[in-house]
Amino acid sequence: MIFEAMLFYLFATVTVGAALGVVFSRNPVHSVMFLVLTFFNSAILWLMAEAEFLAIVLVLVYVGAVMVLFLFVIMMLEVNVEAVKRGLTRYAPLAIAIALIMVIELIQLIWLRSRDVQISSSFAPTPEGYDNTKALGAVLYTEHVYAFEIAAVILLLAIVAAITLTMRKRPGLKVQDIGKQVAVRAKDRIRIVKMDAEKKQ
Amino acid sequence: MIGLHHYLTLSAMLFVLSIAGIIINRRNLILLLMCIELMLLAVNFNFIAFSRYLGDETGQVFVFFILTVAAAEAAIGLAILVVLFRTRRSIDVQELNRMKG
Amino acid sequence: MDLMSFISAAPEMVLLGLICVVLVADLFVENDRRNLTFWMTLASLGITLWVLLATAPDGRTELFSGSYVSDGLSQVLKISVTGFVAIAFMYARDYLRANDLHKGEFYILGLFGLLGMMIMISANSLLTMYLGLETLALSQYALVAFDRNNETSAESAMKYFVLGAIASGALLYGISWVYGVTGSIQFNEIAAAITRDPALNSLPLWFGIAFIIVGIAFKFGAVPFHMWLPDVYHGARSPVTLYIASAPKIAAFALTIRILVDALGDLHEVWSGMIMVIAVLSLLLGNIVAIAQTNIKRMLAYSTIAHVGFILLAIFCGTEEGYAAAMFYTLTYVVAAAGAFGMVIVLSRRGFEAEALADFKGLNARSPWFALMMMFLMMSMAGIPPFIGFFGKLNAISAVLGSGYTGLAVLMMLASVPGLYYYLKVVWYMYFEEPEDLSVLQANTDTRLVMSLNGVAVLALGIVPGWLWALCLTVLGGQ
Amino acid sequence: MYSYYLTIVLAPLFAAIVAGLFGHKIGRTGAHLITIGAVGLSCLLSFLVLYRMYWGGAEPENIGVYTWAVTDGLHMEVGFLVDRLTVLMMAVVTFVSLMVHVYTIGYMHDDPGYQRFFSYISLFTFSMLMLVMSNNFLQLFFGWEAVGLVSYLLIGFWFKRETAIFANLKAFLVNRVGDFGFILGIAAIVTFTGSLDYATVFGQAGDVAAQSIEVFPGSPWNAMTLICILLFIGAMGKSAQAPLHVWLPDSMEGPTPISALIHAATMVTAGIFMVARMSPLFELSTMALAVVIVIGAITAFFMGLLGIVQNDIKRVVAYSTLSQLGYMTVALGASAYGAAIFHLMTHAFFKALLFLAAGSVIIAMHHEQDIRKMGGIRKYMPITYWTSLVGSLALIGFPGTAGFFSKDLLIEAVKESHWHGQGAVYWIAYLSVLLGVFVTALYSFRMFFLVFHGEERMDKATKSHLHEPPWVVTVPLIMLAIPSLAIGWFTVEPVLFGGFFGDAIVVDQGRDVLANMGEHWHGPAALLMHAWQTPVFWLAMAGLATAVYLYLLRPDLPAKIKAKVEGLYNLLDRKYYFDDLYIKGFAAWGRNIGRTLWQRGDEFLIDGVLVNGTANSVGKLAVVMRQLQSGYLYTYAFAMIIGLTMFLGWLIWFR
Amino acid sequence: MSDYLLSIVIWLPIAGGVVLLAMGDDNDSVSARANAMRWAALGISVLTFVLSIGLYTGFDTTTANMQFVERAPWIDAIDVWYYLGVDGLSAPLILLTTFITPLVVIAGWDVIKARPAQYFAAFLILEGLMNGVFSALDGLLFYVFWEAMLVPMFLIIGVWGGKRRVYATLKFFLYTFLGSVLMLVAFIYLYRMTGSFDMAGWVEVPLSLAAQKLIFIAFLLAFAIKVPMWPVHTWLPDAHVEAPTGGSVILAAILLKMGGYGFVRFSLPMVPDGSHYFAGMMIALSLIAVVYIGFVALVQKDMKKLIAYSSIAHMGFVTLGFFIVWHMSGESGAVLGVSGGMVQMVSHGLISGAMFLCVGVLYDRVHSRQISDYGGVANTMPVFAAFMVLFAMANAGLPGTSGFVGEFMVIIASFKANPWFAFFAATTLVLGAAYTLWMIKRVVYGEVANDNVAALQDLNSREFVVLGILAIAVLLVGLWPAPLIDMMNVTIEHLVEQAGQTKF
Repeated sequence: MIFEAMLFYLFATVTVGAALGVVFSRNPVHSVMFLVLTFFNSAILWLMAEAEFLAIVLVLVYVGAVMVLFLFVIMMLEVNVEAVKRGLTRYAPLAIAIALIMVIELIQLIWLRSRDVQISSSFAPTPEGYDNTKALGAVLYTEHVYAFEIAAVILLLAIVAAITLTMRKRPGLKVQDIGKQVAVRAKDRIRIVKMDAEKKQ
Repeated sequence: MIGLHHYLTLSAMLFVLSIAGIIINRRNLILLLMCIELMLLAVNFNFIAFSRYLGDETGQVFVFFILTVAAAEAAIGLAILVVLFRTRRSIDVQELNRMKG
Repeated sequence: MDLMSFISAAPEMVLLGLICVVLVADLFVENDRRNLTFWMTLASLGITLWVLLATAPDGRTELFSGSYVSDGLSQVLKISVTGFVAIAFMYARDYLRANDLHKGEFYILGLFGLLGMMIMISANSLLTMYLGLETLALSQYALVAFDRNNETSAESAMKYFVLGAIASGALLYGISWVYGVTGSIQFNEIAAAITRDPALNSLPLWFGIAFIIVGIAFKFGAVPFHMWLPDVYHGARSPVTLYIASAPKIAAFALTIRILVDALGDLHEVWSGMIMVIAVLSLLLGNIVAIAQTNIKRMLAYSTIAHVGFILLAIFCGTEEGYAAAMFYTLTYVVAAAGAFGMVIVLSRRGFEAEALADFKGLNARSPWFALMMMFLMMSMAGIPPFIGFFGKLNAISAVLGSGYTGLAVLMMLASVPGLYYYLKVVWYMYFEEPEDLSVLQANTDTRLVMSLNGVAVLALGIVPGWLWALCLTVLGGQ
Repeated sequence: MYSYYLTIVLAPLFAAIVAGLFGHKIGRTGAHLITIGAVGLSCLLSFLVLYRMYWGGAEPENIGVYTWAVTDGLHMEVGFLVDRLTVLMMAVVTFVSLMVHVYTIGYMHDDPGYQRFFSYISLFTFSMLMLVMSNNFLQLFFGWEAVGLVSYLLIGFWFKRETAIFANLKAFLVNRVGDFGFILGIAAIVTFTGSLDYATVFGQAGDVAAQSIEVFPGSPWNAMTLICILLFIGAMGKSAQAPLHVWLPDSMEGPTPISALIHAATMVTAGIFMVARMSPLFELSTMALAVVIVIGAITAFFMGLLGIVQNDIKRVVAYSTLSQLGYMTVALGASAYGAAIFHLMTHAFFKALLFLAAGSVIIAMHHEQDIRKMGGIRKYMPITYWTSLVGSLALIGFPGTAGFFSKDLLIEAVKESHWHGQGAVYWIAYLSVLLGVFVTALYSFRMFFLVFHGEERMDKATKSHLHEPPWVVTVPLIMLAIPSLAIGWFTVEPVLFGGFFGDAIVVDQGRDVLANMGEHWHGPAALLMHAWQTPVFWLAMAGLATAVYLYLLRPDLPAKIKAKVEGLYNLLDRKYYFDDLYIKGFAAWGRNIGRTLWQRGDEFLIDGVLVNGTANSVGKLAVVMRQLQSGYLYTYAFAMIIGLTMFLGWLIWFR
Repeated sequence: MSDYLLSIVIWLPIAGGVVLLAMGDDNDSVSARANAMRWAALGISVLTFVLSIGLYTGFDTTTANMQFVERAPWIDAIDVWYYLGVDGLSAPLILLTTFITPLVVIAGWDVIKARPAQYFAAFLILEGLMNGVFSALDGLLFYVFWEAMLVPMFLIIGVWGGKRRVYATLKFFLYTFLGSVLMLVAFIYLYRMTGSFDMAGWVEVPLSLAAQKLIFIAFLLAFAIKVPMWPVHTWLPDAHVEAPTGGSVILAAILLKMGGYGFVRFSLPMVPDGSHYFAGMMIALSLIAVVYIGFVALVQKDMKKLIAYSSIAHMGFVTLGFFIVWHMSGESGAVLGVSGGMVQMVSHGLISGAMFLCVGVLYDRVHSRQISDYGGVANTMPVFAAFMVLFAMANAGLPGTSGFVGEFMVIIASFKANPWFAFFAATTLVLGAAYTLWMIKRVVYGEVANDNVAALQDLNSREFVVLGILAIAVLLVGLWPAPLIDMMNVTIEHLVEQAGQTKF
């Protein structure tokens, strides 16, 4: 158990450190990399909490897709890394103070004020033969089918929105009209012109 | 023993950190988007911790949907970012003050 | 479990189907024939409306393992949001065409937003509520940035997006706590859990509530979570502003009622304090800062904030009457707001946004009818009887007084005095100033009709407000 | 008789309306015919009523005309009380008015406002009749104010003259000061008796006198004293008693006929009439009577003094009027109401005569009024001369004239009124009236000599046109000269001692000086015989002699005397500085207060600081608060976080 | 017909106004169309007046009950009724309204060049709403009319007003709105106490003294601003000065009366103990209005401002008359005071209306309201001068004119309460005469002051008719107020009885 705790503290420390890196690194690319690190560590921590499915999804979806998207955008926008220097707002100290207050508040909540709600401080062991993925799958398509459908709608919406916002037709661009190409008929391609080879004298 | 409290604390730290990141960063918009991802991560921690604590899958289902939505959100956020960059050639937070008052 | 058992959810299903139809059909519509999309969209809304009416529930029906609920409240609110979205589209068409923005995506995103609202309205669990909220929010983000060549649109979209994401992050964080404490995400189960175990009523749950309230307040635009609102109203193109300013407020109301009342009704004394503070702040800040505005859209944005204060104060009462008053206020306010932004749209021309208050100068000399309608709308917002806005105020104050908060009632009334000033400013520009440009407003017959209906509605509703109030009381009777 | 009374009152009103509204249709002749006809009718009927009342032995009548309003048990009615006092006043008023109407034809002959003038004086006759015939306080006040209105209109008749419109405003306002007291008096009466009706009020007078009222905390006043003093303040305004006398000399800016009618014969005596009418009340308050007598005495003597230094022919007469009104007031204060009314009557005739004569001179002099520019007019205007002489003699109380009887007996009455005690009040009153006789004679004949005798100081052009005015002017003079000379002979006995007034005047037994004097009364002839034995006679003669010496024999002396006593002269010339006090003092002070309240109070404090100040602060606050909306995303996020933190903090630490 | 008389006098003008609005203006103010509008407006207003006479002829003066009652449900959900009725307090004021409006229409006949149809429509709608205020017996209905009325007035001042019209009209609207918002709170409070908006129920409901005090203050602010009482009067001079003549007339003649009406309809019967508690303060404020404002009026340079200030002073008598009720030692006097206040309201409606019309006559010709721009008007406008002097005298409270009746009754009644009240009230005799007649002296009398005055034309027949009718009314009420007072008597007695009862 102590080993488990040590592991937890290790990965938790790295997670927070990486998160700090996200916030404070000068280069956006570095930030993305720190974020990836955060996600990896989180995935490990989730594994430790026996949420295997989500841990995998996090790595696959987030690191595999979303973070790449971020990187892609950073590259695409060709933001001058040198020019975009880190700067702090002028009331950063105040902000940090507020953040500290919030930390204090949350610690108050978690460590001091919610003890009576907790029955035990560690997670109950999962029942025998428990399969996290299977269990999730069982409820996902039954109990939460409605939500699942809505999620599909959201993804569709995201597609529509992203296309609406970013797709543009540049005027004067010479592109093929696929529809026309497909719809073309053989007889339109070649027109056979009958003509006399030689004008009769 | 590692348990609910530890996860909640980690979540809280991430949450606060992400918020602080949004407030104190005055240069790069992309960073804001990343902070938002971080914030959602914090929330997910909470859900998973509670889910485990309660022995109830609903929390994890919730996380599943949050991940989905976050992906969609990131897509739209980045799309807006691109639009903004196209019109303004900059993603500097400090220049984002055409409208005020 | 046959298909008919899902009949209550038919409106959402039908709407989604129709969205897909419009989406696909729009691909094949030529740019200069976008009207087709418009009419298809309206037809879709019409069909949705018909389905809504046809599937009117007798009582409360829960579906999808309790994550969906259909009751009188959802019925009325869904009909209203559908109607307001239709109105928003009708106002928008001319403007979009005149500004080369007439694309099918506008309608499609709008319809997605409507779907989101309907999901929110019918949500019975925190999960569906969240997903509905995001559906609405994402389509709104996209709509605000819709004019891709417009700097202010992009800027406001960015602000909206970032702040919206923070708000939904906070909301989620709050949800996680509520879930953690009560062990459920379904509203009635949460309520039951709280009733079952009074020990749950402690700080962790309160924290959850606080975070949730941040999300709600953001949706409404209540101080200090309002900062996005003026910039977004200002930056978005006017039809988008109209869209954002109207129906989503109703959805926000549903969000509030569903979460705070359905789920957390027993904890009224916990959340009412926070609601009151943000409501009072909204009331004061909105009314005061609006005075200093010269841009009509910003001014209306701040006035929205002030109205939100009223709505939240009615909710704050925690009585059935208060909720009904809030609903009444929301509905009637949205009527006036739609009209006011509609007027901004009507006043604009190609390449010219009628955003400045000064653009209203001499409207009476140019188009007396429109000026009269605008005056009706402004008076309604200011709460001058016999316009409907007055009855909204009346019911809200009555509810507040009924709960014994005399001081608050007085404050509400006093805060509406500076409010009156900036509404009068519009009237003053329209009637007392000479126009700089004598041209008569150009508007299509349908825009003209919608505008007139809208303007007359605030008067007509004010003359017969009883049925609406009775309706609000009925549908909120079981809450 | 009811129809008679109505006719008497309404005929002039009708004429006034016709002449006023349709003046341009009926023309000048139409206007004077209809008004003279109406006033003539009133006059005729008044004498008829007088005849019936006195010789026919008709009883006093108290008739309601219509109910003005009833509320809260308070009946406010319009009605007539016609008793001997009333009927005497009616006769005097209508008679003098008729004379003035006739006289006006000549006097106003060339004036463009001819019809308007007739309309006004008819309206005045109506108002005055309403006043004297009233049977209640409401109507009394109506008449009171109505005569004030007409007086205002007539003083300002020549509204282009700055002095005239100044004078009429002043007259109205000073009168209003009096009315201020008067209406409070009426209010007090209603408060204590619950009625406005004379009969009811008089009936309860005894009860009222038994009550007291704390006007100032801790010092109870007798209710009747308060009522009477308040009412008397009204009388002071209307009858121009010091210190509310200032309007009367200025009122001479009006055309002369109205000076005769309103500012000598009738309106100014309304106060005297009113006090006499209220004798049942005044009799119950010795304190009030003391006030009355002192005010009257001061007016009688000091206003007379002013007459000596005046140079405007009408002003001299005006000051003499003031002085004579003072005499009447003294008589009232001495409970010799009959004497006061008697003097009122004789004074009406001779003072009207004097004014009309002065007017006659003024016409002849082409509206020159400065007596220093006259002199020796006697031979050009014999009728005017002789009638003036009659008037002047009557004024100084030369034995045998009407004034002799009234004044002599008045002074006698004052002398007898020992009930004020032998203290200051008595002596002030008695000495004032006594010395006043000398003064009266002096200024009367000073004017008379300066106008009619001595060297001719007018310019040639004037002199060449100097002649007697037409008969419409002279006939009234003669008509008035006759009663001035003779009326005392046959009225003194019935009016003063014959119980003429019957119940109209109530005098407390212990104070009834006239009754006491009546015990020694042996008829007018006897009085005349003994005239030379009284100090009054000798004082008058002394005054006359002084006038003769100074203005006929040694015309150079007055200037020297003037130089010697310059201080005194200035005091008199500036009319004891009353005008300065009122105009530079009260009026300017009022305007300053007004300006201060307006600019400092209304505009600065209420409007500037409170109203607009609040509005501006809200506006400024709005400008400041909109700065919060900085436009920066991180500010917005920060605001949200602060809000959230506050919520959490509140939940943790304050819940 | 008589069953619906009140509805008719409310809705006929409103409907007429709406029709006029719908017909709209053309740009030519002398066109046949514009003339048709004028005649239509006149026709409607005269018809309304003629119909409203039925309120007088059919009025039962022997009862304090509501008459011409109409009652129909309006908003069931909150128990609001369309409930109309008049008693002796409101009937005279409705008659005043319907009487003044045609005169205002005539007065604006060819003076209003810009958008005549809108102008007349505004007045007609205003008339209907004002009648509504006076006849509403349901609190909410009352409030609806009360507030709605502000809108046309706001437009009248703002559109057709003078140079600083925007400032003036905003001040007017905001000020009066500020006052009435608290009244609404009080209404709702009473509604929650009784469960209905029926005003008769509000009179009956028991209330604690503390509640009564608060309600009184809420009412006070609304009504005091409307009256207006010192120190919340400063909107009035501005509004009057900037308003077009018709606006000033309506404002002075009727709008101000609503404040007084509110006191007798709401404050006195509904919160008698609260009113009693504050009566001393109210009397003090009334007397300050009389004296303070009298002095302020004295130094005004602008005729309209002067008359506006004089209005404030005169309205001081109204509130004085109402609030001396509680200072009566004996059994009588209270009715007298309240009647006096009511009569003063009617009379002030006639007189101040007439005064503003007089100023309007001059303004139409010279386009100045400054006293110093005039002088010797009587030379060129003798008929006008006669009217103006008459109305000035009425304003100064000369007996025989309506201005006297109310003042007289109030002074008498206040003497009963306390001689000092009467003392300060009676200063109006001097001050009122001073400021009014001093203005007359400077404007009407004297030599012709300048070319403008020399060029003046005397009244035309339209103006003559208006002023003539008012003059007759002023004299009629002054010489025989009995019909008016009889109409109110029983109601006021009843009111005083209600005010005398405690409601704990």
